[in-house]
Amino acid sequence: MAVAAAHVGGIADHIHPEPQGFIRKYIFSLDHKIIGIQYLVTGFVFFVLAGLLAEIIRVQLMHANGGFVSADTYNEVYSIHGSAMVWLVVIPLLTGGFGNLVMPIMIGARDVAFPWLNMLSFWIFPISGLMLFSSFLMGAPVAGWTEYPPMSLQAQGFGTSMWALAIFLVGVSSTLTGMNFLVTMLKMRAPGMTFTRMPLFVWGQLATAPLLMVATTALAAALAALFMERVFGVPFYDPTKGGSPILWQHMFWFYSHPAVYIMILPGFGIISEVLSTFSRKPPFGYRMIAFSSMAIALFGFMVWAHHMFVAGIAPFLQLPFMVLTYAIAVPTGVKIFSWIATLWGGSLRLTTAMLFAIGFLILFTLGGISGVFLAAIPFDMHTNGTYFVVAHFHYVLVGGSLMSIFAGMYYWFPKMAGRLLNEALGKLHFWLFTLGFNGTFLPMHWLGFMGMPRRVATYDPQFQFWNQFESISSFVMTLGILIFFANVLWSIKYGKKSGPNPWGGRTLEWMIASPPPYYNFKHIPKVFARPYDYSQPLPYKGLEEELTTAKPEPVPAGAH
Amino acid sequence: MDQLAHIERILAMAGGIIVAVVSAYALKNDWKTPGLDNQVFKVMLALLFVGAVLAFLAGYGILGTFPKAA
Amino acid sequence: MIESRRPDVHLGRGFWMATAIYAILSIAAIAYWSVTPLSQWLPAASNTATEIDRFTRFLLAAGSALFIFVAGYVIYFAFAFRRRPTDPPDAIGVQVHGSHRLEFAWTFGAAAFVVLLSVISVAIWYGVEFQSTPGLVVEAIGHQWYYTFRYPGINGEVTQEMHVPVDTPLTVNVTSADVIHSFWVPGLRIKADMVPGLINTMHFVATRVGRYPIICTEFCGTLHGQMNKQVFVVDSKADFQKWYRDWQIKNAHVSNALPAAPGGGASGIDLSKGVATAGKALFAQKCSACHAIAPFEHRIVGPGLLGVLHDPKHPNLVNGKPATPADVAQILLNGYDGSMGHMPNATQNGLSAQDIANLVAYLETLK
Amino acid sequence: MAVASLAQAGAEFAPHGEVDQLYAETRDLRLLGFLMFLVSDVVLFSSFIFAYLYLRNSGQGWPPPGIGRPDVALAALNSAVLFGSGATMHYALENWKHGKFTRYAAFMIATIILGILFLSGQAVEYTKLYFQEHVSWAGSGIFGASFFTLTGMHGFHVFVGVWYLIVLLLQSVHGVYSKDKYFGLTAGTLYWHFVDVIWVVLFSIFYLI
Repeated sequence: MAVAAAHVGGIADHIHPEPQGFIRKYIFSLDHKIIGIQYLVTGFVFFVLAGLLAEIIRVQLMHANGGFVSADTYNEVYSIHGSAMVWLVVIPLLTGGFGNLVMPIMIGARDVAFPWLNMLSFWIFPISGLMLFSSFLMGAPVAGWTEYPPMSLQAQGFGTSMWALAIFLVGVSSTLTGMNFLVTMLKMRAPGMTFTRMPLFVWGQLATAPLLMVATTALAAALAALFMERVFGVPFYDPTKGGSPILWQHMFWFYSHPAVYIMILPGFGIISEVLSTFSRKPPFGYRMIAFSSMAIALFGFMVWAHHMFVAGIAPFLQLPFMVLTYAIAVPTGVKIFSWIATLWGGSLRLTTAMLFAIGFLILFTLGGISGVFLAAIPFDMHTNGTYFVVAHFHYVLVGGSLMSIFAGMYYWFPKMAGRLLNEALGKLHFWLFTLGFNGTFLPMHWLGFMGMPRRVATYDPQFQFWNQFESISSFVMTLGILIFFANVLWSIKYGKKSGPNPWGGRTLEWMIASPPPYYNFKHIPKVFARPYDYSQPLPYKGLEEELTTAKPEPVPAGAH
Repeated sequence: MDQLAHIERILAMAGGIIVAVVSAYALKNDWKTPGLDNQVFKVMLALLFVGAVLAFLAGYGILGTFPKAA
Repeated sequence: MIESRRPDVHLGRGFWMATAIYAILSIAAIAYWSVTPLSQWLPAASNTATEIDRFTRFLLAAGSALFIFVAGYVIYFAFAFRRRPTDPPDAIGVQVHGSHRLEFAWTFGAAAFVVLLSVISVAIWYGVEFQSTPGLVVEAIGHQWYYTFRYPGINGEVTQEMHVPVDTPLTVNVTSADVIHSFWVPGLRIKADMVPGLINTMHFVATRVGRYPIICTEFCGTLHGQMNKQVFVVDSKADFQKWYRDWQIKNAHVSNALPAAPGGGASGIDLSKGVATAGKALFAQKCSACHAIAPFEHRIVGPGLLGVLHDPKHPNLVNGKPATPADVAQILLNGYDGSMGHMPNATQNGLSAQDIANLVAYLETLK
Repeated sequence: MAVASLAQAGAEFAPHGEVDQLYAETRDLRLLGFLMFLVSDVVLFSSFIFAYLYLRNSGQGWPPPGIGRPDVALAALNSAVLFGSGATMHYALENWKHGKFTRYAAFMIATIILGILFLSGQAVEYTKLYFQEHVSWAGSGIFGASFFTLTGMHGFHVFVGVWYLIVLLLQSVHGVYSKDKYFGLTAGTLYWHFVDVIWVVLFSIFYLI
């Protein structure tokens, strides 16, 4: 109890001595900024691994009858690629990574509500990641990241069970993060930081946290059942024992559809921040942007069965799912329009972060449109399970989430390293990545429409030309990403010193030194307006001493 | 076996009544208490009451079907 | 106080020019999609296909128009409002926080479009989903990694190609013998997942004679990628009759091997091997709890089974199928659920393929 | 001795100052956090309940052939026991709030005993099912799967809860909590009520419908 009390200093404005020693400072740290960096580093390590798997896939598809790896290996490769990218890269980077790094500072808190829990949920994450990749050693899962039974029951070896364990664990980690963030954002905002004064990135996290908490737990149940069935033979999904394969699809998608919003809502937040900062304009229609995030999060729970239109659910059950899915296009469209209007009349600094944000607007719109296509049952009847679907979700996840992750990296790197990422390399990264990405995934739209199914190690020779085109483009994309990593590694040491506020941002994280001190704030600031009005002075009080050498307040008596 | 089932059912009914009364009484006492935790407690007590009633009805034999023996 | 750019909120000439250009481009795109048949890239050989193509072209038209405007404005704004080197270093944008009129307009516009889209897609969906007349009923069964087909009046299973007559209402029931497969004929825009223990149904009319590959789109194991070799052949009515007769002759002596039970519990039942005496014993032990050896009307749980295969008053079984040994075996295998109640399937009753054959043989002796 | 320990716990508590402002804020956070934990636990149960209902309605009839209905008499009694423990738990906390330590301890112990009774009742039911009706977790189709998984999960929660309450009792005896600082007890009560309420649902869906 005393421990917990000691570490929720955020609202009870008091300070503890900074931990000394490498281990306590950087390994088992309780500091949300360090934990955020830990998430980012780990996430990008897994990103490299999963990216290599992606390149194996593309090399295999250079030729219509494959030949680079065996069909079984290929199935393992894309299954782990999908699982890792979703659960070990995008979700941790956007929530655990950027959420931890800046969200508490943005609401004027000294840390998240439960730092110990935060540390725990981080340390679960790399362990589950290692478990997932270790499944290669024991016959990795082959049925894709969705692992539909009976296929996943048929799979030999312990690999699939290990997959279930790993995803279960990473789910626990997300759930804990979700609770932690939700409590933090509800209870630990600085005085005057009302909900409608919160930065839009915080709104993104606020919409995401409940999804992390609720949806992920539902997935945990499905995974537990799969594990029990595989290991103890308890029948849930096996039709020969009275189970139902469709049951898994319901339980899985009840999580995994909200999961796609977990993977994009924080990204929306990043884009809102970046666009506003670099066009020196308030986000157009702050309220609409904020509330549409909540609307999307809410609708996200009511549309899962649109993944199952051809799986055999009753026709009149399909209708509401189709219409509700269309309905999600409204808040999403509102966001896009608001962002475009934010650009209008701005004074745009076309930095790398801004380029990624602008690229996001275009690519994510394309992904959104193809999403509406797939939501339409008649169109889905034809393209379900084809490369059209692959194209769609890569436009949303790479063109959407990953673009926003890169934007966030270029934008907030000063808050990690105190230095800027190199802009020239950054622009090169942007152009190579964007060109390569479109070359890789645009042709998949018509490939899918013309009859190329997904998850195939060999395919009809008539599609070979476009597949080779895609593979070569994917190498360009990879080159861009390698340049990004080179840029990061170089800039950590030799990058230009950023100073506290290199971009002229107005949210709280830019008001303190970069990298921020252990306590974020010497005094918790008072907030009396939204941060975004660039023609007005900053709406904060009590930050005068932040960039001076003044010592923070002592620990009040009896805090321990 | 049959005897045992009867005893069980009688005890269930008794317990059901007691718990129902007690939880209703507790709910009445706490009705005005403020605070998040107390609000939750009230909901829980209400559900507890429902559960007790169910237990009683089940014991009485109105709800639930018994093996043919009983 | 930061020096602010003069907030000129009126839209400049450049904006209207850009808008005009995008409008023209969108109209061009819409025009293009409304006159371009998708069948030039992928044959449209069924009534479903023409419907879905019409819908797809609508989606493509609307989608391209929307995309042209979004991408166009993004690029135009990014170019037009970039900070010029001549601007002061702390130049800021026009400080507009929003416009209720505009926000309402596009929210409402988006909502209106969604309503329109819903109406259109429901209409198309209804036409595709509910094509009433059953017509020719064919059954397709997915296996790792091939398809087999069952036709009324052809013993056993048809392998290799699936033939159907042109311009004839078709009902295709699909299921699976092992894992989830999918039955996709791109040329006809028809698809249904083949789920073990579940039967999915497609209604359509094939409209163009030709050969169209059948492709599996649900991952089903090692050779999933190879599960695109079999062909869906649309024949002229005459050719179909010929093909049909050939198979009838070819399979005349094939015992009516049944589709596997859900998950392949008991497949390949050979009714010719049934032993009536063994069936009698088995009946007393497994069936007599629910079925009497008495006329149909004498029910315990299920109907009485005296003369189940020779009862002129009841030519059909409880599942509506004609009372043939094969269909009785079918019920024994897959169980029954319906107006007459519930009968567990062979797996739940612990009936082997041979048991079923024996029981059928016994039931045939009841006159 | 117990009373003395409470008195000394009360003595530790100073009416005003940093600590208590800090405690109040801390308590808010932890209360909210604990409720979030319960919420996600509810979701976990609901997902399995959804699975059970889905399988139950997948058209094989219920209970599946060869399996009799579970014994409602014993279950009803068992439920009455568990709900009773909920009531006693409630009064345990009430008495603590009013500083009546001895009554608090009595109700606590009653709760723990009732919890153990419930567990033994469930053990009896399991053995009956297994040895008399030959219903097992993996061997009896979807009935065994859903029944034993859900009731087992709940039983596990009760088991944990019993230990949780024992720890809380010992803590309170050693004066960890004072008349005004007893969040641990609040959390324990919340958890225990949660276990009861889940059982209300499980009881109705397994035995009554």
